Amino acid sequence: MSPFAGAQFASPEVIQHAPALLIAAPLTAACVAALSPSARWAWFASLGGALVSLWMALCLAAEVARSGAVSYAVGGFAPPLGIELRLDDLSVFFCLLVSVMGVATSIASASLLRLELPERDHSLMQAGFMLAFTGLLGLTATGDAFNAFVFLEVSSIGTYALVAMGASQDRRALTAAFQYLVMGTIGATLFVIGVGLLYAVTGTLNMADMAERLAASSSDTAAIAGLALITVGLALKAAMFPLHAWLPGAYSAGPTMVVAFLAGTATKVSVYLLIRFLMDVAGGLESAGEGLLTWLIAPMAGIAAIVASVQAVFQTETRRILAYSSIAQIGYVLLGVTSGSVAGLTAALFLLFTHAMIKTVIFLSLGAIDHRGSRLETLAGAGREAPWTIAALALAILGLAGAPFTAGFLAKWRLLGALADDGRIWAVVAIAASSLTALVYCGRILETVLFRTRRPAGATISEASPAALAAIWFLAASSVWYGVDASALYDLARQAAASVMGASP
Amino acid sequence: MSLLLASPELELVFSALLLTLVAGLVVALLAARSVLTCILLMSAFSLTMALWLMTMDAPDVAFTEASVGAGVSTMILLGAALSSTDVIPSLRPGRLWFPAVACLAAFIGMALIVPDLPVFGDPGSPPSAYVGRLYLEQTPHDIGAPNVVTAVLASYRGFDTLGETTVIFAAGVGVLLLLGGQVRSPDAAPEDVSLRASAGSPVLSVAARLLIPIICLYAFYVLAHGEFGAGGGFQAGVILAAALILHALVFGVRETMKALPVGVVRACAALGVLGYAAVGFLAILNGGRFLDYDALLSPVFEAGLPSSHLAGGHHHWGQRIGILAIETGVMLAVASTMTAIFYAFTGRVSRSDAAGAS
Amino acid sequence: MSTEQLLAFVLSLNPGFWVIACAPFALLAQGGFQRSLALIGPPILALLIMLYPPAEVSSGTAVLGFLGLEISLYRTDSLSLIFALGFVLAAVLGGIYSLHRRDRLQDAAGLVYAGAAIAAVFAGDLVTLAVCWELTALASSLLVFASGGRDSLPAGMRYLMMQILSGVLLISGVAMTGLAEGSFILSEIGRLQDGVLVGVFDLDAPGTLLILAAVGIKAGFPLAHTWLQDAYPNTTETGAVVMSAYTTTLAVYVLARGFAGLDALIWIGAVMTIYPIFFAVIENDLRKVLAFSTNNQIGFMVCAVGVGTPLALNGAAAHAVAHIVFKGLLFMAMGAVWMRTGSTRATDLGGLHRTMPFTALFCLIGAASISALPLLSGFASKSMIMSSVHSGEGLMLVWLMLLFASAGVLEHSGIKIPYFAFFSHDSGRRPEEAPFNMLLAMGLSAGLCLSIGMSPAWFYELLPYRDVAREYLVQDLFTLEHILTQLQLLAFAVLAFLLLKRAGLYPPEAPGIILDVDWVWRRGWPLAAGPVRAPLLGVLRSVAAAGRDVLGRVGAMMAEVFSPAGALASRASAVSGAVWAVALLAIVVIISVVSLT
Amino acid sequence: MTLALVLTPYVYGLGFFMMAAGLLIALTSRHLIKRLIGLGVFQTSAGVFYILLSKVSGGTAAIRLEADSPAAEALASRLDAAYIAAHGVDGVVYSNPLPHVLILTAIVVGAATLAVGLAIIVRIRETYGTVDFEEISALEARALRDVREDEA
Repeated sequence: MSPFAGAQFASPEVIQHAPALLIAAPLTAACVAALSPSARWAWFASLGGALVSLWMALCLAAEVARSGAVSYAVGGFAPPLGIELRLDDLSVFFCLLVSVMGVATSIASASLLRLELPERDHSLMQAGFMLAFTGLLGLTATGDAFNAFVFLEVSSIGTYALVAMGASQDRRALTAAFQYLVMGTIGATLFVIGVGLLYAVTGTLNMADMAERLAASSSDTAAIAGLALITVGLALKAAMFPLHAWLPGAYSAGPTMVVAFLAGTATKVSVYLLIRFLMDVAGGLESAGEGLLTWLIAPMAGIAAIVASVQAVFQTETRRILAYSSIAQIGYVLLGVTSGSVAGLTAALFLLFTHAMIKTVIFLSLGAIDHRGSRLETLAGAGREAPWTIAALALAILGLAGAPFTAGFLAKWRLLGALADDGRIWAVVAIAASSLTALVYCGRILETVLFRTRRPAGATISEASPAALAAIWFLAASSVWYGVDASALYDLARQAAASVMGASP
Repeated sequence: MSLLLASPELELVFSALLLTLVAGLVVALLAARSVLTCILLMSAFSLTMALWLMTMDAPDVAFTEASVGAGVSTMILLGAALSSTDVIPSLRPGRLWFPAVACLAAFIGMALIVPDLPVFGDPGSPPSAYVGRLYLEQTPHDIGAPNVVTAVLASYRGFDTLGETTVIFAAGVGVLLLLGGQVRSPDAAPEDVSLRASAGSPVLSVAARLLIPIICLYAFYVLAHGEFGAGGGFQAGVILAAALILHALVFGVRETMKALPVGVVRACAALGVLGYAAVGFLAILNGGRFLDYDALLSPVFEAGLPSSHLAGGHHHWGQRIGILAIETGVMLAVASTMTAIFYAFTGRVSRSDAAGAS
Repeated sequence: MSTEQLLAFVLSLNPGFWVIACAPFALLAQGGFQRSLALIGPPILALLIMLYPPAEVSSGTAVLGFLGLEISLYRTDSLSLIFALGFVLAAVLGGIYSLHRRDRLQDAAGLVYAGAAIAAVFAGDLVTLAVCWELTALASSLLVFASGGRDSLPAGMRYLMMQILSGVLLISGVAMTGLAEGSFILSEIGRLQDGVLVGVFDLDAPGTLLILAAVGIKAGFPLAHTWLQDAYPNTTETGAVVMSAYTTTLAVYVLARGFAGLDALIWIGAVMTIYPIFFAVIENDLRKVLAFSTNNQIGFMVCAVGVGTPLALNGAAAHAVAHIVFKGLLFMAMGAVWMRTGSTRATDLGGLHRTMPFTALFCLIGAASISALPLLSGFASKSMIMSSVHSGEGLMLVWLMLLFASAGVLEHSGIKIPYFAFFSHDSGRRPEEAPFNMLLAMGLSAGLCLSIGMSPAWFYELLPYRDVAREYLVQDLFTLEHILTQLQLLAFAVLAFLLLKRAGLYPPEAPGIILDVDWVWRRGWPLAAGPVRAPLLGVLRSVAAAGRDVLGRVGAMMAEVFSPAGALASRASAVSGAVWAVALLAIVVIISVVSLT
Repeated sequence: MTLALVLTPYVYGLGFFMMAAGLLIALTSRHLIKRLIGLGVFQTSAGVFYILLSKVSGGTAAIRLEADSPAAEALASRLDAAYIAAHGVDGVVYSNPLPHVLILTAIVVGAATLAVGLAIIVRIRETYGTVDFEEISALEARALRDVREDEA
């Protein structure tokens, strides 16, 4: 039972156009932000764009709960001629994820930007942020394979430059951004070649249409190669081990607001596309989709879970620790995705959402307390100077470690349970090993911020601004809430999982 | 624009030969040891590519490839490559073998699937026989524009094009963020070095004064003509940017920036995308779907307009106005973004030169 | 909520959880009184709670549903009680001992550690057990880290890696066992032996082996023991006291609960009692000697668990508690020495009895206890183990091994520790006597040792099989045979030591060529003849060195691979990230195409 | 059609070759600008693949002609009537326009990537003083080592 069943957030006229407005609103906001004379107006624009998107996402969630998948023919041309925006339970789930993180980042963005960049860059930063936001929302909403490529690039192109803007704090941002650009472009191009191969086989670009036609031509090597290209391309974007090399650099050097938003959304949306293509579009080509999931993604995810966690333990920079932990978490999520059961996919989606919240809180609060030095020691004793922010940070870290009564715990618990039920003991062992290792680095961070006192000279820390605190605490409190009563989020995730698995019986 | 005199099969052979030439240029690129050589090879690659695209019946793409690949890209590459070390040292063989083997294996893997790909030129292949053919059949009824590529680009898949324009805008935002710090106002703009020696030459300046309006006019022609032949907002935008860049080269970036400040350029880029999106919103307000151009004009109003000249006798003023509007938006966004990128690069290059000299 | 309800609620929760819940107060406590209360109050509270278990807890039926599982957070019986008592004692004594330090983080970590250990022995199901098990690992590594020395970070890392490995094995094993059995509740998996739930696990199931491996690491089974010597000497003086009590003892508890009567344990235990002796004798650092001796003592308990008779299990439980007290006492004494002199190397010490008389006295009592001198606690507990092995069928060789090991204990812990630290040749050091709180803790421990040893009756009442214990007390304990055996051993060892000292063959300054090792061997194990001595010593030493070397290398290798500058993260492989994409792609495409055609 | 059968592996092979070669340049060049150029070639090769799918033998550009116009008649004269009837639209055979549209977008994306990439390279050159990949790696490795030595 969806928590949105029976809810109505807008008039039918608005709801009717919600899929388009979901994407067009932040796009408009990006243009307005670029046009606006002052940083403050740009902030208002981005906030407005994010809020409208969230509103539309809520409308769509309610609509999907009421009447099933929503299809919107852009330009009035029915698919396969026109581009279709298609929102089912799965895409609505990701729309909500992206827009919630977008709103939170946007609220905090003004004060974060003030700490890191000169004011003249703020409006363009907001514009770039809104463009990335648009791209990610477009990715979740579109029902057209090539349109997905376009939105992949919309979200990426701006992001490369945004990450490079971290150079004012850390010059490695530039090389990291270049790395990100090269790998991201290779990933996106592999994706588009893969789409081309599927197009060569089916003659259509609409995903639903493609799925039908693929089912008819079940043993076509071109189609399978296309899926392989798409999988590898998206795995690059999702930072799946061993294709993750771009992520630690980008996360550790980029400006905080960018990293907070990326960490919460970008890789997650790539996972969405992976699910969409491998389990939905390739649903008819069962051997191909399942083969890729079982023999490519699952082992890599298992290795990622362990190796990345151990790597995190050995890092000395705060953000790198977190970056490697993200790679490990992607591993958990993919293990859940590959479990092949509704429960496994549900747990994976649930984990994905809670992890997005947790990571966003962590990165936002690190930025908001003006964590200058990248090294963990510079955070020593931050709890005394910024008690409110650090309290939220500590809650989030506990969630990351999987402490009881946090959403992180519940998510991992469900995932382990689902995997055990499917008899995937090796996956259970991998996640358990990784989680225990996670305790080490989470413990180190907690110990440093709460108990250490000696801090290297020159490292200053200040409490976050009220707006940033509001955003941080909203997410932190939700993550605790979902740790106690997860039913709402869990139901959404289960609905989403069931919609995908139902499509490929 | 096919080669009308050749037989269809010879046409295919000819195009395969041209593609061989393109691939040959890639081989040369692999071996090139100097950045300048690489850039020139890239330019030649794009031009040859454009020729090949003509033989593949893709004049619109050829036009774009020529203007973007051979023109704008080469220019910004040259701008960025100036004053960087020219000779490229080669990688240690130890570092080379893994990538080389991986790429070779990928090539082999892809080669293995060729038997399952559609035969070259096959009219019955799934891509050509299904949606592609539908577009050719439906365009006169739905859109009314003779150039089906434009119809698909601007109307059927107008949402893609909105995304594409956004990508360009995003690139502009990114470049301005990264390099824009120094080119805020014309006074702060550095004296550019590129063609300063000839800046006073009367021949050049007279020629430029004559050429620039003509180029602009051509740009608008390309924009308006997109519906009927090769061309469209994107190509027009690049041409318009070329006119501005010519102005900058002849009269100096400083003069150009005075005439067209960075702030204005940035605003125009945003306005271009905004205009595109606005057409979509307008359609919604008129009761249609997002980007549904048919909804732009009320039926009553449209009936009063003269009928479209195309066969079929349908009235498609909504579509035609919509396409023109969004193509204008595209042109605006592309031209301003290209100009902004040019400003950013030239501003930077001369600044770092000055720093290096002092 | 009325007072009765409140009381009922307090009593119905696992006492260990209350200790953990009190840990935050230790973080906040200001001033001496608050600190002592925060440190010593919780274990006392736990003691009170565990003495009055509600009916459904004692019957083991307090089961609740949690996240779709049936778990039992609190279940008590005589086996749990005796171990919990040991942990409570350790917490109280350790708390008093560390009152002079002002390190709230360590206090809190220590409490969590103690609470988790207590909670673990009262856990009624495998999941709760595994969670508490993990908690002890984490809290204890925090203690290692907290000592803040240069070596403590790498040592803590290595320690943590071992603990994590053990945790992973345990959780995997628990998951497999629980899934196979269809329940995680101990009483549903296991069977009762004379009214006590022991030998829970089905030894043919694959999950059981994983659990055994996990416990083996914690108990320091041979080849998995190195973390002990690595970590203990690297903690603070208080940390070592606390740590010596819980981890290995908890492992013994799990062995007793889950694997009683497993024959392999007899031999593992016997080997465990013997091999540390050689290392302990040649070791110079006295705290490391104690760590080795921990291995040895745990060996006795493991052996007894392997025998698995009621008497043997009584012995294992009794020895576990006695060991907590006397090993704690020895670590306390060494900690006091370390705090006052900054060293625990035999070569640096000597003659400290002049200024640290009380410490010396308490240390002697501890040493006598570990040597199982009659009228001291070790005797009361170890005798049961020896008797049970002696009466076991076909265990003669084991009995001899244990006997030999007892002599070894006497040699390295009973004599070497107090002798080199407090007597020996005068090092010229004149450190202050230990602070009052330390003396108090040591005094209490020493008192306990004496009390258990002199009037074992009250202690035997607490053992898992009370009737068997009573019978043993009356019929066997203070028999001539027992006392004579012990005294003979003692006499031999003292004699050997004195002879060697007199002959100048026991030079503390060059501990690498200790001859007594050889001498003891010839007495206890005639096969090891003279000519083999030097090579054997060499082998032993190189094994020790190799062990350290391997650990060091593993650490370095891991750092080389995983650290920020390591192979996985270096720029070269950052590029290969994209190359990997291409390679993966090629492999996948080729495989799928080939397999299809 | 036999000639087309021979040509098919050849043209696709060339396309895939460009793909692999572009990737190789993008992955192994030391000069960052050459890397970007390689990336451009790789992206273009994706376009080549799409365009290869679009070609229809005997077709013309997808700009609609009246069936009785001279250009259409000239085209028709080269083909047999059955072929036109089967594959033509209103009497004229056209190439498939959809890949053209897609590749127009892809070219634009390529240019955008190039612009952002070059902007980053310009900043790298200003910050590090070099655009040689190996030198930059060495610089960063040294910085990392310095940090670790400071600690020790």
